[in-house]
Amino acid sequence: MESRECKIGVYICNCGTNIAKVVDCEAVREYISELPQVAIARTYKYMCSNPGQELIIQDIKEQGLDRVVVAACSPRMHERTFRAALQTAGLNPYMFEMANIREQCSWVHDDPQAATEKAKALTQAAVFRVAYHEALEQMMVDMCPNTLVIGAGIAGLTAALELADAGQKVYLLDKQDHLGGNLARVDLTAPYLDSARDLLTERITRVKTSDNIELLLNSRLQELKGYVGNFSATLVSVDSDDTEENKAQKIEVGNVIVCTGYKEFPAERVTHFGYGKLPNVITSFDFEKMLRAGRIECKDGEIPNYVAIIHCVGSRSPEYHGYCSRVCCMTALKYVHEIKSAIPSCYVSDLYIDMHAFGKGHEDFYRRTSEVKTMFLMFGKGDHPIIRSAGPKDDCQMLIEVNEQLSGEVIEIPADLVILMVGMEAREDATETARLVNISQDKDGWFIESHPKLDPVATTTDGIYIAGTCVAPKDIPDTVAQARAAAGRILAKIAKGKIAVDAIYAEINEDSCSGCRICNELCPYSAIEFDDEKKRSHVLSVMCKACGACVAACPSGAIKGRHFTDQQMFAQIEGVLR
Amino acid sequence: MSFEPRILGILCNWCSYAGADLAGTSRIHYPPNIRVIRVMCSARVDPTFVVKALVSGADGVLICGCHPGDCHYSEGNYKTMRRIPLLKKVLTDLGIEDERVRLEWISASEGQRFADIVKDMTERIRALGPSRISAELDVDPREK
Amino acid sequence: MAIRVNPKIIDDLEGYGAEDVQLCYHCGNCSAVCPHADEFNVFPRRPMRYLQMGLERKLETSLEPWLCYYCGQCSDQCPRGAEPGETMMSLRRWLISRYDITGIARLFFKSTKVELAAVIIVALLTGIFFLGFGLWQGDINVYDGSNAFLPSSFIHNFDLALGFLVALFIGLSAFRFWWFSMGGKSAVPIPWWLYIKKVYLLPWHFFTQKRFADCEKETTRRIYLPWLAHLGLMLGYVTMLFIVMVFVKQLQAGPEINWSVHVFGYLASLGLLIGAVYMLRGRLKKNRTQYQRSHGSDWIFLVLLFIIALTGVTQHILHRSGLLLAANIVYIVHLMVVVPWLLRMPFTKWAHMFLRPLGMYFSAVRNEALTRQRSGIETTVPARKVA
Amino acid sequence: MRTGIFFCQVEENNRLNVTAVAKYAANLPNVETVQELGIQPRLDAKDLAGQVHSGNLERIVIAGDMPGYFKPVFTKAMALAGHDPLEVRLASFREHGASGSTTLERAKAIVACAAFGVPFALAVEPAKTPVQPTTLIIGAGIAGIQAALEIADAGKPVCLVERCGTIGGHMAMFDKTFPTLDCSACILTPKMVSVAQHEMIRLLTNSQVIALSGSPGSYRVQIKCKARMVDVDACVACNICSEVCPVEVASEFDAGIARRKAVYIPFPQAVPNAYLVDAENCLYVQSAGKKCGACVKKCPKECIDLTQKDEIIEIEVGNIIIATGYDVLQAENIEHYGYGILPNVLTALEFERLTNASGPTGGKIVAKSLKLNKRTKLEEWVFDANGPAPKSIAIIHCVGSRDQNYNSYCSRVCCMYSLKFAHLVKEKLPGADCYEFYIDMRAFGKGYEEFFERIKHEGTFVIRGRTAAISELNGQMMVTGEDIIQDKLIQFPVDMVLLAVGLIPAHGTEELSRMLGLTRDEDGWFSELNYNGRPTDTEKGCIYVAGMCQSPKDIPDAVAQASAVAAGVLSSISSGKGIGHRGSVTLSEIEARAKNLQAK
Repeated sequence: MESRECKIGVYICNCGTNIAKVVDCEAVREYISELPQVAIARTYKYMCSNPGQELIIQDIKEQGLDRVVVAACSPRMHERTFRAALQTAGLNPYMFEMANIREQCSWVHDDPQAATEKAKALTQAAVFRVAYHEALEQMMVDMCPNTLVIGAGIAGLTAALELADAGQKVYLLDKQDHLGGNLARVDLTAPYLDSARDLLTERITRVKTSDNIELLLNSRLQELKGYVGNFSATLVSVDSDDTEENKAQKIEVGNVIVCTGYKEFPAERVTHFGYGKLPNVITSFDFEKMLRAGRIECKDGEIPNYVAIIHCVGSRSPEYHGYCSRVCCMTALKYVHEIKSAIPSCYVSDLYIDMHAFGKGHEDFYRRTSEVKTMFLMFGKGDHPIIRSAGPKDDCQMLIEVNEQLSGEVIEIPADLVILMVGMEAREDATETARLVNISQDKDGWFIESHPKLDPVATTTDGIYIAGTCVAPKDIPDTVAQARAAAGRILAKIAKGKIAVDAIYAEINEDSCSGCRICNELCPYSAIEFDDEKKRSHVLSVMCKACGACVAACPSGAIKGRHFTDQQMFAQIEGVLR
Repeated sequence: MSFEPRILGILCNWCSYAGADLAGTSRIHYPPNIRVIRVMCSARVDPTFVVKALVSGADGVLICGCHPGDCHYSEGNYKTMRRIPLLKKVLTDLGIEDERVRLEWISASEGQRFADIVKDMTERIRALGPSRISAELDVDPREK
Repeated sequence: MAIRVNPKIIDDLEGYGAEDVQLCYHCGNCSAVCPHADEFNVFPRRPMRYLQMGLERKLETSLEPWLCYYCGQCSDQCPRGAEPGETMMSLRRWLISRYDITGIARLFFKSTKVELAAVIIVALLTGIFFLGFGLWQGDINVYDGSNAFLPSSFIHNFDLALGFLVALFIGLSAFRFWWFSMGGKSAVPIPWWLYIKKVYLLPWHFFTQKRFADCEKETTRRIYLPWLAHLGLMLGYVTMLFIVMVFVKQLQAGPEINWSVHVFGYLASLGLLIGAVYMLRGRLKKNRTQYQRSHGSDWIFLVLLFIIALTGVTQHILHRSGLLLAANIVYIVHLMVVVPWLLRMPFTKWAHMFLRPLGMYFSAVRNEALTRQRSGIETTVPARKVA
Repeated sequence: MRTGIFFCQVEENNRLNVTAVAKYAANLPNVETVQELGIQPRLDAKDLAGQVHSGNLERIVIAGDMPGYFKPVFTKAMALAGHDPLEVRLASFREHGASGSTTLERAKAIVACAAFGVPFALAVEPAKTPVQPTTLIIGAGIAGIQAALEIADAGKPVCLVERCGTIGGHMAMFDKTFPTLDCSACILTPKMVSVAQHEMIRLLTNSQVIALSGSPGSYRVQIKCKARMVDVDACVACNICSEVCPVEVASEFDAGIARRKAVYIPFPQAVPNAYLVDAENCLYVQSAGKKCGACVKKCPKECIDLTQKDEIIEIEVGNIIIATGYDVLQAENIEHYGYGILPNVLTALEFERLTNASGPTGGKIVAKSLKLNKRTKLEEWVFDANGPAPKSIAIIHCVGSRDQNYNSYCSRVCCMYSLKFAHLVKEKLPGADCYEFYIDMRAFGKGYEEFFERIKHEGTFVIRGRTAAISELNGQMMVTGEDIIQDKLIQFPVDMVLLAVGLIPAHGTEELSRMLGLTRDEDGWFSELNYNGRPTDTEKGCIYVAGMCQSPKDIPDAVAQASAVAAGVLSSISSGKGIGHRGSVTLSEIEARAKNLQAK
């Protein structure tokens, strides 16, 4: 391998005796100091200590070192420390490499000779590698502080208010002509039976009176271009088609929060419930309407004596949706109370699979429901109750047959009114939304978060956030928390003003690129764009996370992974094996 | 002197390298035959790295990434999962024993597992003898 | 064929004391802690389930309530306060009224006031009758022998007549009990000889109440007191009933003490008094799980029993002390309590004395029939059942 | 609008004088009738409709702790009377926090707002106050870490206070996380390292908040930094001190199933990555310097100082985030499961450490075996990596949860972590039988139901029915329970029992709530300002709650809450204005604002 002109300083840490007990540090120093580019090699008791760092800084300044290697502990522990030292000395922090001779050498081997040999190899690899290091600079990209919030349900309203209260401009977009989304169809909330209307009215009033929020009702996103901090969104009226350019409105935003919510499962898909055929089989949303109107009654105006509530309609089922819709159990229990309040003499039966009363106050609410003598009946997953009309002799309109699990009996339940607890499913336009903002969907159509645990509101596309029931079914508190979380992420970015682009990312050499587009599909962050005119791909460095998948895959070797270049890797391999 | 194989370990930064570090902090001993380099993701492992290693005198190459589903970059390790077997196929055709290149998943809490794998691989390669490539190319770091 | 649920039953049972059964969410803890639940009789959860769903037929045919002595472990550990023990108690009350053909039991259980009124009316009628009869045919200052105020031969015949009436209704209830649980449409065919094979269990359970003692088996502290008190009360009662029915003449003769009869009388009185006091005290202090809630019928039962024992003993002492006028007056009071007590026997809690051993006997018969039916069939439970 | 106000209660509330509120309500403008209907009134829609009709009521206000319970009957009455059924307003004392010293005034304000038809939250907005830039975060579990990083990444200073010697909380103890089964350490430790290295985060481990004064936006906080006795910056975590330390105590990090020394590091990846001295168990400290001191002599960096004293520091902060997390219920309280008596009955956390690759057995699932303790000369039940592998394992759900004898609430995560345990057992011991005893399988989150299905396919037996008892018969553990679906009583031998113990608020929660003037719910968790609308805010201005300390929740929900709280903090800092105490708004202010809003 050709040698490069450089002056490398190598520092071998004894780490007290942690390294020195097994590794002969002096021997390593001697061996390394003979390498051609090494200008200076020292050992020291504790490199990470202040005197240790001072030693490096001094050498850089006095000896004119242009690259530094420290052989010590794991880079996961102190790489940052030493990079900072280089910076203090006026050297680019990336002109540094660490050799891990503690965690992966002295602590795991007991043969001093073999450990010393290995330490030599590891340090040599770092020396070889660092010779090819380049000075890298962190880029700062301007960021537009405005935010586009798509969907004006409880999540969208909350996120918009959070941002607006912090003094930031928000565009709140919704396809409907009013604010509130699905929650506007609900009367009371479980488990405390608070008023959903009060909750919404408060937010809507504040949104409407906020100077920072621009409402875009009856509108939809037509196109989103750009990248984090610099998106350009085209909005059109819902009833216009794509050709009507004149009605389009263009806005500049730095970030986008998608909170498009859910739609209810269409109950008519489950044929054995007879929804749409039997007049008194209704969905939970039909029932909410009755509640708001103060008329819980059958189609013929009769007050029902028997009401049956069936859980998991469309949810937890192999035929429809495998997942749990999370809120229906509590909503069903809420209905029990509401029915008992309006019609105290009514007998309510509740057919469930597992009672999901998991949140704060939920179990207590479930118990209260038992206290009012609800007949809870458990059926098996995949074993649906069947509804049929009752005969003339029966004192009820319908009969529900179900294989009841807790008694082990096949039973018949009288019902005048049947409420189907329809689950949540992804909106039909979710695929379109996902495509527009460049995020992905899981097999059920929900948007995929950047990390299901530690990053539940970000997506793999920087600048695009998701919140609420478009991610997965959830209740109001969880939705509100997510919406605020998404707003918080954006506020953090706005506070900084600029977006720092990590110095380590992939670059495509346009001259070598053949335009095969293999890399385009490979990138999990959609950071690689294809230029149709030039027939070449290029990396949006802002979005690149430097995993290097594209670098390894490029058949023409046109992609360079900064700080992990082929040259650097080869040098390191050579060094470590020599 | 008995044959001491040289094994190159290429470990992803987020799980496997942390796992190897954990073996260190837990003082779990394993043979010194492995030398580790770090990549951000196992998907960065270009087949030429492996070839380069074999040519440079490695008797075996161990590639480690996060367990499937755990990838820091969502699905980088799935790419590795597809890529390495293909490479191995080519290498086998070239007469390089299958066991010399190995792909393993090691999480940040599996220090013991890392040590076990290194032990096992060292033994296997020792039994296999020196790599033909390095023998034919006659590279030996000890004699410079 | 699907069974129709009846949401109204749970309301009905509330009158019998099953006030919290709707709280059960079926964790199965109660059945698992119950020392008497076995392979064939999984309770209290299952009967509670039938009750929640209003499966009347299932409840009528079930023997489980009779296997329970209400030790209270299930209620103590119930995570939701659904009171399985109390529910079983209420089911027994309900079953008694179901077995009873007259409908009186139902009236009594549903309303303590009605029962109390009935008791008072019968007591007054009894008092008037015996006072009139005594004054008409004897001397209120004479206790025994000829010219006695209440001649023992008359009392004897009266007792026998009363006994016959009671036995008739009890027998009817017992038959209906059998018909519901074992005969009729019962799904388990039972060979006749099994009834004979197991018949020894009837006296066994009746006289020992061994299973009550078993209730305490699995608790850390073995306390047999409730069982002893219950047994004492029951044995005292039965002995007394027997003496009164057969040896009333000897009992009433005096003034010297006829040890061969009286010693049993004394022991029985002691058993009655101690048992009644123990239970009354328990119910007042609510010192055990099973005494937490007392139904009206429980109070009437214990209070009347206590008065009977007390008046019986007082009357005896007065007689032996030669205070014959007082003895006769107390005798009337005694009879005023005894007659309604006996008459209401088949329609109240009292019936459990016969029905419980009967239930245990039936259960043993049915279990054996089921075992024979099932033998050779592998169970499909994941877990291995340990005998 | 002609308004009728009806007071109805679901349960008795002795703290509030309803009559006084009713008297006040009667004097509100347009109020036609005020009625106190008492507790659980029997309401008939037709009667009420008659009242609506006769009073020609255009609006009804139902006031009470949970007025929603009565709303449908009033709505029906309005509909029957031919009036607008939407004009039934709720004045919920519980929802809007009428408790504590301001109960009466608050209740009046709530009723007034409802009578005016204005959402209470709109009328009650407290005055904004200037905000100090620093944020105090109490508790450095995943919620605290997430909030700290988010605020610090925005360039705002954070002071992160943690009671233990390391950050990471419970999540650091876990092996895998459900339902994705990704390794907990892999995703958490990078965040922990970021915290340690972040220039905007001041990390105070081994520390506790002891006093608070000041007002929203400018709180003065006293923090007691317990003597660590090891110089954090100098320590290189070489373990030499620990090797010579003669004291052995149960390791908190290993949930007590392994032992640690008195000078120790909680776990290898601890942050800060430095040792600390447990003063309560250190011989030197306890003997006032007369005994031991071996570690001081041995430390090659001379960074141990056993004479170091606790220190109290005072800082000024603008916002406070509480993320104190949870503890697990003491399983020995539940007698019939034999925990503490039978050696192989383990709590969930213990199993979590047992199965963890960095745990005492290196992740091997073994049953405890009898070993001679050389020091005490007594035989002890310990985990030994070469111990016997259990052949059958029972996992019992809802231990101490959903049970009025212990915690009546659901702990929310147990079902899922129990399923995860079943998976780990099946993965590590393919031949072992695994039984899940559950009541309701609460697999409600994204991917959870699918995970449940997967566990069933892996061959784990799921049994609906709670185990009632664990007993020992001739040295063999037996579980007894009812299999409800199969209608069987079951009793069978097992080698190991895992108790999915419920969660309780972290110890010290009560103290902290008193110090900060926050209310807690009846189960002891911190109360949020509004269940639906403000799940992470509190009554106190600029004080927030995040994660488990508010109620049990899983990692994604805790993280979302932490980020939400960060949003509130950042919003207040960037606008320079924080929200004041809600309790500081007076009744007349609320009335005036409600009137004003109504006019609009």
